[in-house]
Amino acid sequence: MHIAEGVAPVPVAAAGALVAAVGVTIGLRTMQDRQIPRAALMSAVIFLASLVLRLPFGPSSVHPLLNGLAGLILGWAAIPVFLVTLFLQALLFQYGGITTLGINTVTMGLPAVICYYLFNGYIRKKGTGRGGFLGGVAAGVTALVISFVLWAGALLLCGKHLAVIVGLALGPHLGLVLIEGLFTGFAVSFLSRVYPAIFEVPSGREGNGSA
Amino acid sequence: MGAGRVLLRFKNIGYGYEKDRPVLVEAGLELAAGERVGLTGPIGSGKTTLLHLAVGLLKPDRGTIEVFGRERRTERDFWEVRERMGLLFQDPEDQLFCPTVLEDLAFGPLNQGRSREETEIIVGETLEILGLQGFEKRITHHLSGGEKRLVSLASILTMKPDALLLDEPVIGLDPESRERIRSLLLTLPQAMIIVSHDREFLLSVTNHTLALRGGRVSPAAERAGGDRLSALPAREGK
Amino acid sequence: MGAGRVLLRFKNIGYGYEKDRPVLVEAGLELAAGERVGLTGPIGSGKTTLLHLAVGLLKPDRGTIEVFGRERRTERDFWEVRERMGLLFQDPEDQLFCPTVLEDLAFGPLNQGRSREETEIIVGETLEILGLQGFEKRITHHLSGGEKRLVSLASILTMKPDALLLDEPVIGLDPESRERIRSLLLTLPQAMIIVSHDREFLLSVTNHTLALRGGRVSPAAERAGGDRLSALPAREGK
Amino acid sequence: MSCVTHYTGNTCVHRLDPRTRLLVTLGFSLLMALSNHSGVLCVGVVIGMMLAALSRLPLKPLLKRLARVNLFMFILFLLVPVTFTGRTAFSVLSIDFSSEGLLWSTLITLKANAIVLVFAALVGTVEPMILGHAFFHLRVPAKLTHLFLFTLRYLDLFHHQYITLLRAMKARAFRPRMNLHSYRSYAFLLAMLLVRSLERSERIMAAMKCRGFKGKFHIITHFRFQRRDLIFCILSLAVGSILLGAIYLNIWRIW
Repeated sequence: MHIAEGVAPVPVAAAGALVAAVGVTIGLRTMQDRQIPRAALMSAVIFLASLVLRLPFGPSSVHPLLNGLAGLILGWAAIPVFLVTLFLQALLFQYGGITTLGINTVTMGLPAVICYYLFNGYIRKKGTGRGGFLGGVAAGVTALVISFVLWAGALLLCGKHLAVIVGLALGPHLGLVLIEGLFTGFAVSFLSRVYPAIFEVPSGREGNGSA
Repeated sequence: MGAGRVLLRFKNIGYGYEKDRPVLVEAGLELAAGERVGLTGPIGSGKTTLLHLAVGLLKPDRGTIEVFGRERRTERDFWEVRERMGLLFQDPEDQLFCPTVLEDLAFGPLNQGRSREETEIIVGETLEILGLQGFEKRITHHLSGGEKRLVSLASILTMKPDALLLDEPVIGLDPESRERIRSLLLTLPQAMIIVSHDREFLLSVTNHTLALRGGRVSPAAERAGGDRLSALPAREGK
Repeated sequence: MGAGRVLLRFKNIGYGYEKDRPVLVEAGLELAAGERVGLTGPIGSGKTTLLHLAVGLLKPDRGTIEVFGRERRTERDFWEVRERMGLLFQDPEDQLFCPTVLEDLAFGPLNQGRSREETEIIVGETLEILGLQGFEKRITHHLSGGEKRLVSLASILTMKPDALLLDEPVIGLDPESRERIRSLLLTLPQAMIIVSHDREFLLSVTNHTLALRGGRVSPAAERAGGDRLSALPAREGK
Repeated sequence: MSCVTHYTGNTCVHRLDPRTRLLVTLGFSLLMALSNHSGVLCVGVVIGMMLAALSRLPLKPLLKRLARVNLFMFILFLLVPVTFTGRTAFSVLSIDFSSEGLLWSTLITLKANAIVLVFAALVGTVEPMILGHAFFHLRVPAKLTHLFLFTLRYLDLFHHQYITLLRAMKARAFRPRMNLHSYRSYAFLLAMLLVRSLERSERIMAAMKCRGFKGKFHIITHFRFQRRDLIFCILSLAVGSILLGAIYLNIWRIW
């Protein structure tokens, strides 16, 4: 779910870049130097998943977006992480592009942060039981839905006639919501049983990082 | 036990990860039912490669692979092979990926299409055989090194395989865990190929040892060397 | 070489990752200048833990740690220790985190407060000693396994440490790289503790070997056991 | 096997300073994004093709890259002219294709291809790690640069772990299907990688501490701005101004 190179007119691209810049700044503020390796290794895994993880879906396959999961683990740092991830995708595979980097970062990163505020606390409290799975499903679904809305909104700003594309994308994304939710649910259920500390999001203010 | 029908036969296998650097050149090997074959060789000589070829995780550049009486070429050919031949990875960390022991042990049987009830019975039985009763709910990631090795072995045994391929099953283990695995292997009925660079261990659990060197398999070269140990093979099949 | 002043002294060290399961119980150890101590023991016996305690990455539950003539307790106490005692991690991937070899080798000296010019000279010299001339611009993660190990050793040597703690320096290496590291270690003047479960290797590079078992360090237990190898110690210091 | 690749080579483009290449690419993309001028966009595509030829981009990967962009453009061509209200250019099966819609789709396609070509030729030819260094010298925030560099550093390692774990799953008769069991297994696989990556990040932090890290990164790299970079900059500025001029004066419009 990204906006391709060249599609966004300058005002839309600029607005996207501006919002992304604010998000990235906050994300970097909450991250101390000593927490960079942690965030980066997470971003490596998340990027890799978007690249090679292929979930069977009908005759074809889909890859999970994982921004709900990323938000739960990274908090605000998810925004700079998605900036890096999306830049790499543009650089290596031409998913998205540099003129739409800002918009795409917002589309992916903002839902992640929202999921962090909505579900991180719940998962830390109730993660070990069924709560982990349910919280994960909720995060996966919420993130995907918000991402879709942001994406559709941005696309409509790029041109009203692009509504067709949004309409066409709606169907498959209903299926995707289900898969993303299940996948995130299973992943969160694993993590809260095996390594609950992963959901303790370090923030610049309280972080002592004495790893 | 006696040499039964041939379960696995490699003929003139050639394989290289890179074009100009073949790891295996004309490698040949046979495993018959009831047999326990040890395989040694220096690091990088292709021991692990050979095991991965046997279950189709790698495809040979040359030569033929026959498993369970049929030649196997395509990915689809190997689906059946993988359901009947258990491969133990060298590093349990590469093999165990589920949160709990129960889930990891159930992974294979569920892939084979068994029902949940049946799977849980098999898991319980297997844990008992391995002396791991009550491990179902343990978090795999938190087990000790020796326990991980046992659980990864258990995760293969729950598939009730006809043959086992074991890659360095005792490397890095303390003497106690090592002895536990050794005596367990001696009680298992399956034919097996055991890769190890530990000659003493191999001699105590296998019928005969092969060596992989220069990309070829040659019989018993190692056995001639270790004179002190050559008295042991009589213990086989105990 | 002869036993010099004591660089590192562990007294009655107790440590556990979890409350009820101590890894180390009353562990004691000494390293004197010029000495090369080998340390063996099965997986999970606490070898790596001991090395990490020595540089303050872990803090002991009980006991005292004396390094370079002073008792060390706080994080700040260990800052000086870390600048003078080089720890080689078991997995070079953990140690080589910079994009290029030059940056990785310069990381330590720059943190020590050396100037860029001085650092570059040291890096050049170190690469030459290790036979890695011209490696400066190589991308770290594209190096081969053996090269990674050599570079991670180099990244410690550029800090010009007084003592070295080496965690499995030859594990997983091919015979050639292994021999290269072995002969390099023999030329280094630093006192060192080498952790390895490879007895032959330890015997060829260390003065004496200690074993870690049941959370305690006991001298030379291993050496007595392996009769075939007991003739070897004469080779040490070759 | 590496999943982090770039277009290697030793052409005059490869020898340019990465910083200049990055800045010129940014400027060029902005110019293309700004213009809805058919002539300028065509010139842009030609410049892109020239740079791609100059840096000898390997054809197959380049076509794959272009195909990914143009697949979307193809969909635009199919859909947008139908929904765009305006003069009818032609009809197929009594479906009207508006000429405004066709024009709009054409402009977007030209734009996208021009930017992608220049991006691939100028930035795609930089070793990604070196690109990180260039960011550093271009005052991209240090934390962001380090985030980028650390990510790159560990991608291949995790890719390798992923392949190994997936192999072990296959060896236990795992076959991906569209069912809960498959999704759960893949989710566990990913979560396992995340746990490993977190533990590794702690070991890396320990290794950094051991080498005297006290919370501040030092950087030791050099780029040399040479005469060829100066020439390239002047050339780019000249071409840029001419194109801007053409947009401003509204000349050279093709349609």
